[in-house]
Amino acid sequence: MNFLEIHSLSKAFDGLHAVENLHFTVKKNTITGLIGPNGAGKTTAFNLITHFLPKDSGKVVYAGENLKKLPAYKVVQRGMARTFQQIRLWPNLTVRENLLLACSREYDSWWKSFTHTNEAHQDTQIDEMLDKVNLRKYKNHLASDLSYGQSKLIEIARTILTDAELILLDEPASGINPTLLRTVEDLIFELKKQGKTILVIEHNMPFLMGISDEVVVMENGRFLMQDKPEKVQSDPRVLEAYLGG
Amino acid sequence: MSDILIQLIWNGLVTGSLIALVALGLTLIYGIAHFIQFAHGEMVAIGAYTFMVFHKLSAWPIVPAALASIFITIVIGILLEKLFFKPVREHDPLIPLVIAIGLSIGIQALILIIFGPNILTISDHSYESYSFLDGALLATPSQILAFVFAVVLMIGLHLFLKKTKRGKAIRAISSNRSIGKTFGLSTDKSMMWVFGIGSLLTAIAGIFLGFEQNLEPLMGVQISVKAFSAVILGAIGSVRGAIFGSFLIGLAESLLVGLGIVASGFTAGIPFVILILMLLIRPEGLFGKRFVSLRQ
Amino acid sequence: MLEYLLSLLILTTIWTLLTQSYNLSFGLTGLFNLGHIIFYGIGAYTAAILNTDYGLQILPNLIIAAVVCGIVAAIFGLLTLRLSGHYLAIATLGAAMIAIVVATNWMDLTNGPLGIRGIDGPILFDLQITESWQILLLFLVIAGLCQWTLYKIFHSPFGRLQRAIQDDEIAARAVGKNTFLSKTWSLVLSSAFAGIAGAMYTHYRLFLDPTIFALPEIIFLILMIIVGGRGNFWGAILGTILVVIIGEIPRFFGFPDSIIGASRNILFAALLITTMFYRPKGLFTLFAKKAT
Amino acid sequence: MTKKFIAYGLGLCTLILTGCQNVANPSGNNAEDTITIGGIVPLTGDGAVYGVMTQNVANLRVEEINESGGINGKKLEIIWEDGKCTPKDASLAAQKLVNIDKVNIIFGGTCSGETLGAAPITEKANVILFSSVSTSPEVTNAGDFVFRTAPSDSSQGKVLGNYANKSGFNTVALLSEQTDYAVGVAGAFKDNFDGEIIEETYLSTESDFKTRITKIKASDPDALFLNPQTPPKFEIMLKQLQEQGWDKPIISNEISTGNIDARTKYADFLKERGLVAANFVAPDNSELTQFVERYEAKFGNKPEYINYTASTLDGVGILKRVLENTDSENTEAIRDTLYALQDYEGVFGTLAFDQNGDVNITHSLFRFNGEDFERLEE
Repeated sequence: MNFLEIHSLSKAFDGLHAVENLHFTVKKNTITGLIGPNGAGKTTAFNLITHFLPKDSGKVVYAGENLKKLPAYKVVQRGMARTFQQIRLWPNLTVRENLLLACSREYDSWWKSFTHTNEAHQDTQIDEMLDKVNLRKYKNHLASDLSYGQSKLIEIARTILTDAELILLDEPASGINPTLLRTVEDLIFELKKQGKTILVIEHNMPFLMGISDEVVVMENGRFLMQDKPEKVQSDPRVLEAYLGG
Repeated sequence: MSDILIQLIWNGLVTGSLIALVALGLTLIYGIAHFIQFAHGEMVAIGAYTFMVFHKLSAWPIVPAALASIFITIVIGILLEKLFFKPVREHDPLIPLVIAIGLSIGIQALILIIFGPNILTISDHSYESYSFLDGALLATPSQILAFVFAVVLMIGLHLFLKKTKRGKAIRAISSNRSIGKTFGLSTDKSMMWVFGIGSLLTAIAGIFLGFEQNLEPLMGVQISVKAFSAVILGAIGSVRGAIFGSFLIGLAESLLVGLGIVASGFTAGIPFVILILMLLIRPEGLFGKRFVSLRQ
Repeated sequence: MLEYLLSLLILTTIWTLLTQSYNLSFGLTGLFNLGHIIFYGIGAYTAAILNTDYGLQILPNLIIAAVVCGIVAAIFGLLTLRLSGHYLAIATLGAAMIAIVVATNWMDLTNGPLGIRGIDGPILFDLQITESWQILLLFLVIAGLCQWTLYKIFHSPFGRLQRAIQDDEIAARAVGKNTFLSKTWSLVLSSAFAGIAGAMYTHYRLFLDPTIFALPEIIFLILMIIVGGRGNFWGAILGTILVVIIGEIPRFFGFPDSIIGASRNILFAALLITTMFYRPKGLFTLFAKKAT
Repeated sequence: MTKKFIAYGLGLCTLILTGCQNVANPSGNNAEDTITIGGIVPLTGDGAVYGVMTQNVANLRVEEINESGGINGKKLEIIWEDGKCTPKDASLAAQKLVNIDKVNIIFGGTCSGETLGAAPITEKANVILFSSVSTSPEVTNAGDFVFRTAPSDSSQGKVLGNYANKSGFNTVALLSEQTDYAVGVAGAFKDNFDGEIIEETYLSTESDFKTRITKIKASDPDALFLNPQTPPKFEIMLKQLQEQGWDKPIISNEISTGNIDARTKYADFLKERGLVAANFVAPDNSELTQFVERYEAKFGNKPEYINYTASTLDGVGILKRVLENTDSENTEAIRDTLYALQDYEGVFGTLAFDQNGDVNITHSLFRFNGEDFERLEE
């Protein structure tokens, strides 16, 4: 059964089509890559799917439910969370607070400010996650103290901690050194083991082809093909799309 | 009622011209420096008072007095930018905005101490107004000049921004400061030009306002608050928007009150009721493109 | 002299509460709302009208003022919270201007420029409190309770969410937070406390007119929060006290009456500019409790 | 945090305890041979020039009364308190005089804010509040025990309203500032003028009347009533009226009678429009001029406001007359005698109080002749 179905999705900015009747599917508990040359509309597609950007037309069906005009925060609450191309952590909050905001929800209303807030459970969750990405010692540092690579890991960790079923990663591997890359890979595989579904935008071809069960290719905002990694790598149209570009 | 329509439209055009002269400076400064220059309105008072000092106290004829006061206001405008806004140019826009608020109350206080609290007249003799269309329209020389100057300056500014090298540089830096840098366009020079032009326009507005309503330390506040809403009404950063917003407010005030649609006690609220209503319909202003919240 | 000091302390107690309420929506959530003074004025007028027309005393008036301001803020939020940055600042400044015009013209509600007189002083369970030091004590208790509540809100998960919204609202949505509702609550709460401060002012000053909405009050409020430090709980209180003291200095230097107001504004202008240049986070950063 | 909260709680309890104790202890009452009354005037702050003069006039008059036998042989004495020209300080002063000095009559507030601040306290204690300077229309219904010998500001509106009726104006346009003083005057004008009124108002922060003048011209009234709060606004009005070619008669409140340069700059404009203004002026009679000489002898300078000197003299005179034939402890009796007062001959002529405690002194009318204001005989 398809966990995510995209039907004729399109979006234009002052007449210029960033995404034009895009369609593809993501099967449950798989890792699906999304590739295409620069300007192919990958990030715009992400923004449209997660409703951070209102779509002109098209349908997004997530876990069998047509999302229609659901606000972005509700889409996340339904279980579809995403990271951003430029990292969006809260610089003036500590790493712990950045992660707590993802996994603790029951105390968000102001009247809960007067009851005793017991976030011990969330703290253990955060410690486990920080151990996985071995950034435990930065727990009480401000997010602004982290390096680029560390920030990327924390943003991925934060997205995972929202307990989402479908996780969309926007270039998780770009600009980080090989050791951290290994950590990202482990994280992704562990998510898959836990039954989650992952959709990844990535330019690092070896990395992407290595982890993806299927790959979707986009060109100039349109769907080019969707197939197994081997098929995609050997297909002349993909090469030409990248070269012709 | 209709026979006073012409006079009401004229009143609206005159008020609109004065607001536009302030709003143009505001929107240019916002375009390049990304904050609302709250102290910009005080330039009106500086222009008016310096003109009074030259024209009335030291009896210079009007034109030299005007040129001198405009020159001084431009110098003050550029100095303000150098001293107070240049150091915080890269900071979060809230910082220069709060500094501008501080400057505005500081300048008002200085004027109050130097010239005293009561109202001064800008020149001794009062000018008779000319009558046009056999009495249907009465306009004083200063009102006519104010309208003509405003139109001429608007066209001039438009040409300056479109045609001259400096104008293009300002537009480039306004759209994206890093692009400006890569092409070696000095932000400093452009800032100087923008604050200079802004001060020139407001000095002229100040002189004409002085002829309209005499001089008081807070004379800049009322008109700059209207200019703020005109700038946002049009769409922040757009010259066309600022002009349209200014005349919309000027005409709305005179027509709504003049034709009895709105009680005259509510005049001061009209610009803001229009602004808030419009923001409900088009949150990005009449001429603004619907910017995507994600692109910040 | 004692009488003057006591009245200054009473007013400072009211202003610290007003600054702290502004600290929630502007300091914590980052809503640059130049119209916060509207709720101070609405709270003041609510208490004045309830007292003179219906004979209600200070305690019920405080609560009703808070509720009325909360409701008005909720509506106000619906209109303005979609705006951000300078659009929000100018729209809210405009709302304050409209408030002045409405308060001046709506004769049968606010008695317009004649203002409302003959308001009762603080009366607790029909015990009239007239001595200044007693009023100060009562106001310290009321303001203390409000500050305690605000302290709890500042240092709660709700407070943490507000700081996140200020840093990056998109990211807050990306972790599933309803930022629009949260910002509205922040505005409603900060307006309710501003309303309480306004009601306290009414029951102390015993006279009220539309100038309570005027521009100088708006700038005074911004000065206190900037000096105190946006988002800094103790800073907001200390900042208010410092600004009040600085504001009173010209009075003792024997300046002639006409330029007391002007010299006070010059001091405020200098303070505002230097703070922004050298201490954008406020003069009391060492009091800013490290993040929880 | 909770420790702080307990500390506040304790503070509240002590507050309640001391609160009751304070009211309970009375101070000594009047000695047998003097009648003591209270007095509230601004001795500091911006109202001081009025307050000190009123105090001097009252003290001098009381001195003269005591020298010529006092009241039925008893000395009259006034305990003065500083009202600081604000409602709050005047209410504190009234609290002290009523609760501690146990006076039955308070002479004063000078600033209207003082009288309005003290009134709630004196009304609750049925104490007579007798002002000789407060002119705000709000004092009219400040209370049953509140009287004054200075005319209400709004009486300007009454006088000008009658003048407008007598001059045969059918419609009068009104350009009025939105402040308590101006709204008071405008209100009285509307109550007294029988014809139609076109009212245009503006906020004190506004200076652009062009559109309002255009609208007034279009409705073609018979006259224009200028009702500003301050002389500068009056001057801007004249400038913009001249620019829009206003050619109908102009009437105005007392602001235009001050020595302001607008009068010289627009002299002929105002002369041709036959400016008529209302003003509260003291009558020129011998009793007043002799008192002024005695005042100058004692204090070294003439009283600053001759009109308020006259109203204060009449105030003390009326109090003397009433105290001579009513028991000074019985405030209800004093109140009724004041309301019933018919034949008191004061500096301003025969005086009487209306049902609100306002005196029948009114403003007089003056026409501008190009240099100065000449009094208009009714």
